Amino acid sequence: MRRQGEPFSTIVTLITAALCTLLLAVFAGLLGYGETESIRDLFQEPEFRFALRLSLQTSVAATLLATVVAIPCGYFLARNHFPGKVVVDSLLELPIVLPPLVSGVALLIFFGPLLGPFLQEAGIAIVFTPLGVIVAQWFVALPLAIRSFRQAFAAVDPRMEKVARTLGCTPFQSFWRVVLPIARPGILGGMTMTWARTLGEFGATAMLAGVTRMKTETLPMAIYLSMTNGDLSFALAIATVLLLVALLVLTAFKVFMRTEVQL
Amino acid sequence: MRRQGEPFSTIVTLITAALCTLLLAVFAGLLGYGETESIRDLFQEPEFRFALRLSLQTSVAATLLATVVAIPCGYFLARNHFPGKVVVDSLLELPIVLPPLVSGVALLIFFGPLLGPFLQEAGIAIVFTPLGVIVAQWFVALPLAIRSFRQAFAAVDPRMEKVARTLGCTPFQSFWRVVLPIARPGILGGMTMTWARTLGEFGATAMLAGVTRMKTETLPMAIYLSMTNGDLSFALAIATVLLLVALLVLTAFKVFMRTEVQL
Amino acid sequence: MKRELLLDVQGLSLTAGAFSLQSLSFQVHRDDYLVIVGPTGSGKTLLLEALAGLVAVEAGRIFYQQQDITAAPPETRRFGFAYQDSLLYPHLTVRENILFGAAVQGRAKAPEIRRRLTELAEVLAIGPILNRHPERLSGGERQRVSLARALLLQPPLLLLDEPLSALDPQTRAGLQQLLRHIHRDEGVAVIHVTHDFAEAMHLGTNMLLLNEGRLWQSGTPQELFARPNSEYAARFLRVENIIPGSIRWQDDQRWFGTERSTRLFGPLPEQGASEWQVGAPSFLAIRASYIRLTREAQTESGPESESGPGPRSVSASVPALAEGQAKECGWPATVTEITFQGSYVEVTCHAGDCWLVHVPIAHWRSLHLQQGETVWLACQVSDLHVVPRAGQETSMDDGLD
Amino acid sequence: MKRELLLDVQGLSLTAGAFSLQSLSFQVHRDDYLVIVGPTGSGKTLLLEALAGLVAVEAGRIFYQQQDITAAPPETRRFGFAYQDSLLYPHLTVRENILFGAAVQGRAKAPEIRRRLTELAEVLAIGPILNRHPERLSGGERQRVSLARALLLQPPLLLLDEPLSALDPQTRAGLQQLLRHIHRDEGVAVIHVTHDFAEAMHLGTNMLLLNEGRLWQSGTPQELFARPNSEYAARFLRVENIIPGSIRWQDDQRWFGTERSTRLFGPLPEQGASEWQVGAPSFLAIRASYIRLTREAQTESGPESESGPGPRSVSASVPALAEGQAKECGWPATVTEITFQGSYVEVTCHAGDCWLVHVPIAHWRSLHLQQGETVWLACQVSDLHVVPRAGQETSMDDGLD
Repeated sequence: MRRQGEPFSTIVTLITAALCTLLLAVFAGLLGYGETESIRDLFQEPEFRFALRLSLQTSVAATLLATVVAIPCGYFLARNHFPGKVVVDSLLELPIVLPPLVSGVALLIFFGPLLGPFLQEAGIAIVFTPLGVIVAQWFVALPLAIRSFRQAFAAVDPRMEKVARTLGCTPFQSFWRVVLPIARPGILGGMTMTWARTLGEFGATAMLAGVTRMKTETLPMAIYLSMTNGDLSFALAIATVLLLVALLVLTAFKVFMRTEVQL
Repeated sequence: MRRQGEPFSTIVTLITAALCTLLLAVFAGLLGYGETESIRDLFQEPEFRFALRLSLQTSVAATLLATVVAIPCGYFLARNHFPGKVVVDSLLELPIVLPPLVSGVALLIFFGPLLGPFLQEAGIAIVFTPLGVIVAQWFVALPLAIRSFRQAFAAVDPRMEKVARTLGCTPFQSFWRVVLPIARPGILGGMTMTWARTLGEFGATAMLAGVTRMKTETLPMAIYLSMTNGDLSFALAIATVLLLVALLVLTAFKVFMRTEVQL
Repeated sequence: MKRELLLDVQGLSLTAGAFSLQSLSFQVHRDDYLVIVGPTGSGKTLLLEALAGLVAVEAGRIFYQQQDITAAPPETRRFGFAYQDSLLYPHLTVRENILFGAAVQGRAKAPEIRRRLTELAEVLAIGPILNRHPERLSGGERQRVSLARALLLQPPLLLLDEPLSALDPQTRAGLQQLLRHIHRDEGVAVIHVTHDFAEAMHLGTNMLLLNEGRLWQSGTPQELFARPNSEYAARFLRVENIIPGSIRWQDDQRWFGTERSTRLFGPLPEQGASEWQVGAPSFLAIRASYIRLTREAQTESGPESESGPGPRSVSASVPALAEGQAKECGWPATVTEITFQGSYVEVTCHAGDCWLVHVPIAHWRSLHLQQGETVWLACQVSDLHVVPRAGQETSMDDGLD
Repeated sequence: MKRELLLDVQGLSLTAGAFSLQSLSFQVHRDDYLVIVGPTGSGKTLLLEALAGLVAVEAGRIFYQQQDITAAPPETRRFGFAYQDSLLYPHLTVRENILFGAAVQGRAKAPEIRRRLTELAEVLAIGPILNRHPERLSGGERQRVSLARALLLQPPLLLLDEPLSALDPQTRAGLQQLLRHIHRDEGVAVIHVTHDFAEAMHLGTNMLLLNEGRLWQSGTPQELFARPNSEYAARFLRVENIIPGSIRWQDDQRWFGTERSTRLFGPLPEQGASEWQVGAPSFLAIRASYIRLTREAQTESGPESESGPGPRSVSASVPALAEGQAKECGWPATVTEITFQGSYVEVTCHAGDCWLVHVPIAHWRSLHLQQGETVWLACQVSDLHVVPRAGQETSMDDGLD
């Protein structure tokens, strides 16, 4: 209950309004400062086209791979309770808390000195390759996907499945015909957020795949490279594009969830 | 309900177990590959000591500043419903979806060309300074703090406050004596996760404060700098330290929340 | 002795989300135990919150002891309030919860507050749990602590929002006794929202029936249950027999003729006569427990209907009802269904219309009744209660000239 | 005609989380409507899930039509199941929800399934809503759709877990009729968990009382309500009068002597005699509706007690109970509290012990009773029911030689 002019409510409202204004100003500044022409030119630029294509390819691949793994894992975690589950939880959440650079270093050690020789024999190159971009993005985004899918599955009453069983479903049928369709908005929302994370990923990718122009150059890499080279307008243009993509992602997410953001 | 040997459940369990093994191997690889002596030596290294001190100072400052702003904002969002709230929500969540590099570029424009002249007059330097590190970390971590505090406040039944009002509390008293104490575990958990985010922040900091050795060199910066200079063992040692900190953070968070991770 | 007027609500209106109150007016005296009933969404909780000052009023006035408190914030009104969930503060012990209101004023350690706490702990039997934390209490204990918290600073008015509905029946019965006791011995006026009619009956001295934010009927609980003022009230208060028909004029008296039989019931008592228009489509509303079921008809009187085995009204010659003037009206019916319900037997009878009768167990045993048998139903003519039919149904054929 | 044995449960035991079942054995015949009651946490839902195959059994066997189905997965048992929440699939229309079981088999479009859907839609009155989505249905509609979904493939056994408890009373009454109808006309055996005793009474042909995973008592609902087999059952089934005392031997017959008076009640009927040991501390358990309240004592008989106004048993000379052999036992008491309860009046009387009596409204009106007046209570000696006192209380002083 709030009355007009009540000091506490007024202060709380004012702080929120001030913060919103600040955020609006920061983002509007980015949009306003970049020249519109440079964005139009951008799509002619071969480096941008390479980065855009690489970013889209790797982020979509990483998101799909993460989804494939996260659906069974999320379902398992949503439905099973066992002693020591908190350890499994922590392990799967560690990459969320860990700085991406550290994840990247760990991946570099794992796929380099540790697994490298075996992979080389099999003819697979991960370190400093576009494949490494996918692996790094997948590794960093996977825990987010698992967490959001898990929430989506947990929100499906287990008795929905039990009823399906009494109606003649095998466990897989009840998952496929009941749980997955009901959890669909949450899955789509989670995939959207996962994709946004892979698209913006920098730290782990930089460590595992390296920051190599026109080779492992995703859009965030392109921003970083052009900023360090002093090409501010190119960086600004890409940043503007990514800001617009983020707005789109957020809108898509809200549409999927049709509720407040849960992730 | 799961029966022994039921194929669907078995597959789901196996996938989860395989993923856990992979994560364990990756992190164990990092821990095992770094030499223990190098970590002991690390604390003698002046560059590490600088980066550690700067990281701790900036991340604590950014976390406290984020908490101060996020408590009223989170409370406001948890208790108020108004037309167009979804727009405010989206604005406050945008920095979560946005690649940190883009946030950094936006901040650079905002505090450089846009506000720079005024700040210079006031004697405040943000761009390429340690103060910029705090601002970048604060900006990136704030939406996480708001979201977790908001959840914590929303979990406090509004009628708890109503009862407090009938017992003689002003709105501020009911917030201070009822809402804040009840939401305390959520607030502490949220602060922990916010701190972890500020500690690991790289992209926005790199853009706004620059990657300058011994000036704006936080721990993630130190990893990046030493990796690009080919000093793998120094990077590994820092990464190991940050991995241990992440484990600590996750444990602290679980203790605070005493439940499953909600953030 | 004049009863002290505590709360005077005049034309209260407000909207909050899906709920609204529309021009509510009523009074609460110091010795009242006002029970509020109504369907989900009728605005019962909203009304309590408006009285406590927890939601802003859009129109109308609330006077408390002649003072206009319409715009006063809740912390200055200080009415006791308890919700269905006890809403104890989980970070405080039971004692700290109860002392919360005093602590806000910095008076938690004042001697009179300590005395009051001891007194309440005794009345509410919560002495042994004062140092516990709320999560370790049972539902009944929690609700008693919630009451103690609301009562500590001796509010003149206690607002209760379904305080017992989350409890099991045994605990509920105990707390009902306690509420009665608090109302009488603490001299505190109570406004109690409930959906449990037995509870309303048991506790209330007055009752309001709300529907869609409007005051539908008020009176004593007994009045409302026996004589609802509308089809809606009759159905909501679960009057078992709501028989469509209309009022007819015969032998200088009003009678009720049902749609599905040629029988006339009456003569109708005079008290409701002004509202009961002859010819208007209406319902006869009689509770199943007001109808007596016997094997044989008793002495008849009253006018014969136009056709068939007509209306009968019976002078009270039944031994059990031999108290002077109680006039009865009886009619034959066929038993179609018998359901044993624990403390009574529900008998469904057919006589053109369908009648539900509750037969007490003791009486039932002497009847040895089977489905299909013919029995005699009777009720006191003073129990014949007629309610108008709702507007949208007046287009129905009502069989009048 | 021999009744067909459908389900034979032998020594069923299992633990799941905080709930457990311990060595449960019972049978269900094809014409049974088995009602299961018990406090929260007694394992009622777990039992239903175990019968459906949704949780694994640890010990014991379940036979369905002589076949051991203990280890069979639920999709091969195909018992109908409905929970308290209707749990309709939100991504399917009402029609698709009902056809779900057939769709799994790829038979959703088979002519016999279509016929069955039409039939169910008519019986359950859901024809007009078949194309709607579940979120747009009312609670009663949802529950009817949930029943239709469970019934589509004509299961021989329907398992219902408090299917009506989330509904308002009017809707609940309608669905009770429907369940009765389905049980009779579809020829489907039903196991129905409920916490509503009126519902149990209304629907059940058999009843199980569970407590802490054990079978406490079984029989018809009427048997359980009138003759609970233990103090626990009597309290759980809310027998209003549970009077402590013990059984005494006098004049070659058993009598019940209460602790707080010198009165003897009896002679006790012979049927329970084997369990009722003379001298053992026990309780007299009589429902409030089995006691008749009158102003005057009726004819007395039976032995005088050792002291004071002793026990009396009255030959049934009361007109309303004139059916031959019913023997009565009566005693005087003082009225201490009167509560109007809608269809009856609850009168609290004191006679050493405290007695609750439910007086039917019609009878009440002829009494004109006031607090403090002396009345005469009586009950049939066949209603005098004694339950043993729980073990931990045998240390109490029971006043025996």
